[in-house]
Amino acid sequence: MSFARILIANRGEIALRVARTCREMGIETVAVYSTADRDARFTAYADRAVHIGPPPARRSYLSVPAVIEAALQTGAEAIHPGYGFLSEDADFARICADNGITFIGPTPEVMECVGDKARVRSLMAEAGLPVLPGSEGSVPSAAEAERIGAEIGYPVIVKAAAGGGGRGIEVARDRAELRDVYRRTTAFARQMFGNGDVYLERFVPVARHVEVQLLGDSAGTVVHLGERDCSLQRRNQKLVEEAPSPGLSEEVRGRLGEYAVAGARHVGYTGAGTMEFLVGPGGEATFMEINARIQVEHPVTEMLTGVDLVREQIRVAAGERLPFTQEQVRFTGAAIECRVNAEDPAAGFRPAPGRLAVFRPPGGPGVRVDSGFTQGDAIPPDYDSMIAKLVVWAPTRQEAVARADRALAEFAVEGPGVATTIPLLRELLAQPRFAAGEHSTGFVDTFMSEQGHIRWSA
Amino acid sequence: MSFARILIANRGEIALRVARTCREMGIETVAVYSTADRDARFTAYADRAVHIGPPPARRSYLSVPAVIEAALQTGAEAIHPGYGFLSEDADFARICADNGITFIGPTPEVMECVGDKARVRSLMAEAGLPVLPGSEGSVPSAAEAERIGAEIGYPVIVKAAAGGGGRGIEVARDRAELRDVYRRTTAFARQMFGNGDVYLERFVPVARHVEVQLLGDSAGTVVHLGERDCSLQRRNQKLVEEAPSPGLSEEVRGRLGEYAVAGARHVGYTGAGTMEFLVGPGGEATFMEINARIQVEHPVTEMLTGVDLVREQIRVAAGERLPFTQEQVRFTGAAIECRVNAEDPAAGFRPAPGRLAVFRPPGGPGVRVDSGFTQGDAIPPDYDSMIAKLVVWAPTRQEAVARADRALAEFAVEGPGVATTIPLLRELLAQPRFAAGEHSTGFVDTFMSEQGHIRWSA
Amino acid sequence: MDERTAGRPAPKATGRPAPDATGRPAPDTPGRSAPEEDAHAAMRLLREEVGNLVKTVPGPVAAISLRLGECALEVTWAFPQPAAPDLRPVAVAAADQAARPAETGPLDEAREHSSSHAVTAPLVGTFYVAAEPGAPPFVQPGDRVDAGQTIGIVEAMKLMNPVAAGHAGEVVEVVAGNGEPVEYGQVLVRLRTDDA
Amino acid sequence: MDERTAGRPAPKATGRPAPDATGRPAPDTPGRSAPEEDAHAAMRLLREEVGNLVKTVPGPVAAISLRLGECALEVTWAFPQPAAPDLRPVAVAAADQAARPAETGPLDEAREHSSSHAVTAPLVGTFYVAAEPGAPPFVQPGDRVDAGQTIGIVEAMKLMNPVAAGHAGEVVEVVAGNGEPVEYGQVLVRLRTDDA
Repeated sequence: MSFARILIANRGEIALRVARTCREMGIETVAVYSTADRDARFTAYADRAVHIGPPPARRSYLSVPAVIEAALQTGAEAIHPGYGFLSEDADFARICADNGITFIGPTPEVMECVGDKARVRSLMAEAGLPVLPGSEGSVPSAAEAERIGAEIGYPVIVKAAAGGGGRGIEVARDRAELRDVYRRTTAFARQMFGNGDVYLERFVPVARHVEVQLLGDSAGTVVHLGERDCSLQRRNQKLVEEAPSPGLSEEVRGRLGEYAVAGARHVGYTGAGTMEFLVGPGGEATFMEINARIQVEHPVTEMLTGVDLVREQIRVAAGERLPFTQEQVRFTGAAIECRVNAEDPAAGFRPAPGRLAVFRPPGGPGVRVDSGFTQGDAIPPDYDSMIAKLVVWAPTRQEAVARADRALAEFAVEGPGVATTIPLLRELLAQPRFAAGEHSTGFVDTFMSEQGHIRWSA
Repeated sequence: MSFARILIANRGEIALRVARTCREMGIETVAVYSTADRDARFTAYADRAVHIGPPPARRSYLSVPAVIEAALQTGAEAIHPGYGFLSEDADFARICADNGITFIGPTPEVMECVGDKARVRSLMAEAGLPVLPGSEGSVPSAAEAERIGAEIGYPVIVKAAAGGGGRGIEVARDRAELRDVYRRTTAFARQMFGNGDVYLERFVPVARHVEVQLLGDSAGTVVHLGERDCSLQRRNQKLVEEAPSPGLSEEVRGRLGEYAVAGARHVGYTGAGTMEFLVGPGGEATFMEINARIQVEHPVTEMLTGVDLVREQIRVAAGERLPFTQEQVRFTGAAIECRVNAEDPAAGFRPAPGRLAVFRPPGGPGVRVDSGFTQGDAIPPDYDSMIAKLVVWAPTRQEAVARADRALAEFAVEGPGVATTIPLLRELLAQPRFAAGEHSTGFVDTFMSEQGHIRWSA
Repeated sequence: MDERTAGRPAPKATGRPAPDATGRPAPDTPGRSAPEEDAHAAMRLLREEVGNLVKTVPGPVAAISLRLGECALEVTWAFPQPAAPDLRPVAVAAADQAARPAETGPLDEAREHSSSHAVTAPLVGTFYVAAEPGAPPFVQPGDRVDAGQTIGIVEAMKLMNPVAAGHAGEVVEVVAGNGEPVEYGQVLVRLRTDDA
Repeated sequence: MDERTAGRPAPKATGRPAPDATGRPAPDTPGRSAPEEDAHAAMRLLREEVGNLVKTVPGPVAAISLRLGECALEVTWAFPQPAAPDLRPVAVAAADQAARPAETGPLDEAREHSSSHAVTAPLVGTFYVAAEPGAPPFVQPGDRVDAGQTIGIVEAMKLMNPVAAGHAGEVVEVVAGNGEPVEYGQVLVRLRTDDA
């Protein structure tokens, strides 16, 4: 059994990327779009497009009734949520089921338990994964937080249980700071996620952010497709992701894969997902969180393994078995993704949208570009500022870095008011610390403060 | 030893493609351009650009003094000739050497002997490669041709010794036809190649065009990088190339590789080259010719093996050894190249150049585009009509075909007077015969005559 | 090629940042905006300027964007001939577009009936002309309606959402059929407004 | 980005380093909103400038964006504007480029000296002002030359190629230096033609 028609409940590059695989599978696509995306590429690309609301996401891409109605009107059998928006909303997944629509993702139950970052921590500990010393579940009060802080030792990191993607996270170096941090994060979480729960962990100052790609089918088979290193980030926002993770011993690499599969099996994970780890200088790995969605950086794994992750998401959601075993997964060469954002690093990364008078993505050997834009488009100010993902592959990491720089140099983005992160990305790739693969998650922020922002005018 | 600066004696997509690899290797590039290419992408892309002549190729890209002077002026240590133009001109290679410039290709001696299609036939027979019954070397007279025709049996094919790339070739079904064909081909060859020599072979009506990619270094190591199937051609002009060749037994595939390596060793081949074979329905293979240059379709092999052929050409020319053995060459999945030409299939494939008001190449997973053009460019009428090479990779041939069709559908090329082969390519990929991989070199011509051209208006 | 390429001005206009735009639609901060009079004059000047440009500049224009101090204006034509420009002050466009039915509806609709008022669907769902099967329709052509009067219902996920007329006037046409699926912004009923 | 866009018309027009290319307000603009009169004048100036640019910029223009203090203006054409008549309309005319010396020289050269005749290099090589070292130069500023008279030599691969003046006239300037490498079409000598 497969699907004849899929509705894509997302926008921009990921909506286009999902539609591309659907076309290759012979599946009809339905796009939903807000007024701001009336002329967007993904809207034009789909076989059908439904206008579901005004620019604000809460009235369009986050509106459950609008999306469900669009699916029912168009006779879509399944909904692909992409990333962000409704992709990790267990209630939405339930409502899909209630309306006889297949949600392309894990079961609502699994989404719920991995969505609670505090709870999943304990679950993974059960499954034998190493977790950092911290609170059991969420922390009800500042006083309780201080008690735990004293117990596990400072610095501690306070995280929103409903957070993720680096939002709702703050570090407290001592008891005094913890009080304020607790107040801020709970308030932020209540406002952002409608849930003020936070939990505590010991903070690891120097570590790499390494995540493992997972695929599970309804027959209980779970395989991992290797790791991605996302240590090049600014204020917890990923700028560059790569695979394999540089400077990871085969032994640690193997262990991460085993952890990921064990953890996923423990919660009965199906579909595509990611398990995040922190890896210290000595290779000591601790579990961070599970992301129950396709990731922005999934193409890195696709270029390394040749597996089309969206295709597998769809096949698994249709009840099919995974077409390969763990042993059959091949990892070849090195892949690097650079996120090109319409932001002005010279102005504190303020979003700098505008009309793309010139938009000429790079080409040639080993280059893949995923973008929701084309020359002449206007970047709507209503949504995130990522305008393209540039992904390169090469036989070795060194060649991949050279190729990424070559491709970034080729990438022509011009227009009144438009500034991009391309110059910054090139500068970062050129840093000896990155070339040596010795950078940790703090690298970019340190680098930026040393350099000063002024140099980054596009 | 490697090169600090390379001059690229070519234009369009291949000039850009070579420059891309040079950049990744940290090698400066010098472009040479005719007045028609003043605003071309490859001209802007190079570190330096020298205006070498007016639009007609004989006064610019084919002008040996102009190219050599440009190299001397700019201090280029080596010249990459790309394909066509001076790429197979042994005299040019000699003049490069006389001026202390490294010609990136085989030695002049090897170029000379493989350039004589009649002579190389005998050489390969010596090396133990199967050749079709035919003339020993070239045929001096029509009478001699008729004698040989009677001997090897009709139909026979008459080929220009200095020809190649499907030009200067004609079939004679009987003695009467042979007389005219002999006259026409000799006249054509004299005019086109300045050399009227022709040779005879028995004509194989139903066969596949399969070529093997070769790499040789100056230490005598020769490896093959597998085959490309170029059977989808119109009047001997390739439209689609793919690897691996469908419906080729592992046994035949292995034998072709061995033949190619043996033949290359026999003539002391260095650099990148291609050995062409005809493969009959029963898998019987016969040697056709050797192309002593990088091929238009080389990206097919690059996507299948991950090897950057231009990089290896440059390394070998710099005297380095091949970095891998035959055993280390990996073949993964399936790759297909579609040549997008600015031609109007509805008007007998008349070149239909013009301004590219819209030029939006496809993107996303498994798609590579090599093009010398960008939106807003004008296609000069002075050169060939290929505007882009679309190359896709997928785990299986079936998925690769679906991906190629998806990407072709995405490929937006519009402009006053502009017509492309995209609609025809999509139709050809959709043919059951092609899907089954049962097509031979005659397939497209038969298909076109059955369909009539009228349907092909872009 | 497959990609549909129907050009419509609305989204283009929203994409245009004010000179000091943060990227998000600029809220009306009294501190920043110039006095009413100047702004009005400036906007008129820009509007006239569009006319002048189209006349003086050679060739078919696709888009024009003007800025004068605080006032920014952009026109993008749906088709590459200088048609009657549909002017739109930019900074505020994105913010209150949803509140302006005639704008969120398909452009040609909005153009054709510049004098009329189109009541559009506030969400995706199924349109009903009456409160329940068999009941008389809320409105019929020729009926007079007051501002805020219900002209129909859009059902979304079992929820009945009454749709109200934005202005008082006379019902010219009930565009959407009973039980018909409608998209956001789709025209349901067209009125001739009293002040027209 | 690294690609030199100098030769490429469209980006040239849009990418022109007008202060608004960065999207930030122009520096040192007194008061935020200018009086109507000034604004009106500024706008008219910008509008005229668009016309001038389209005529003078080489190749077809896709978009032009201008800013003058508070006033900013951007025009995007539906189709690239054909270049002004005196400049090469790309592909088709490319064939007879070589025949038009002023054309084959760098465009700015060509424009500056529209009335003069530029003798350009017929091929890539090394330029010599005299037949041999120490010999008197073929021509010097102020000399009169007849059409067909040798004005210099371009050596390419040991071959001496005499370069002849296309018109009779007076030598204004010997642009290329003795022993200097020259490209095809590079201006060697500039003449004031008799018929000028």
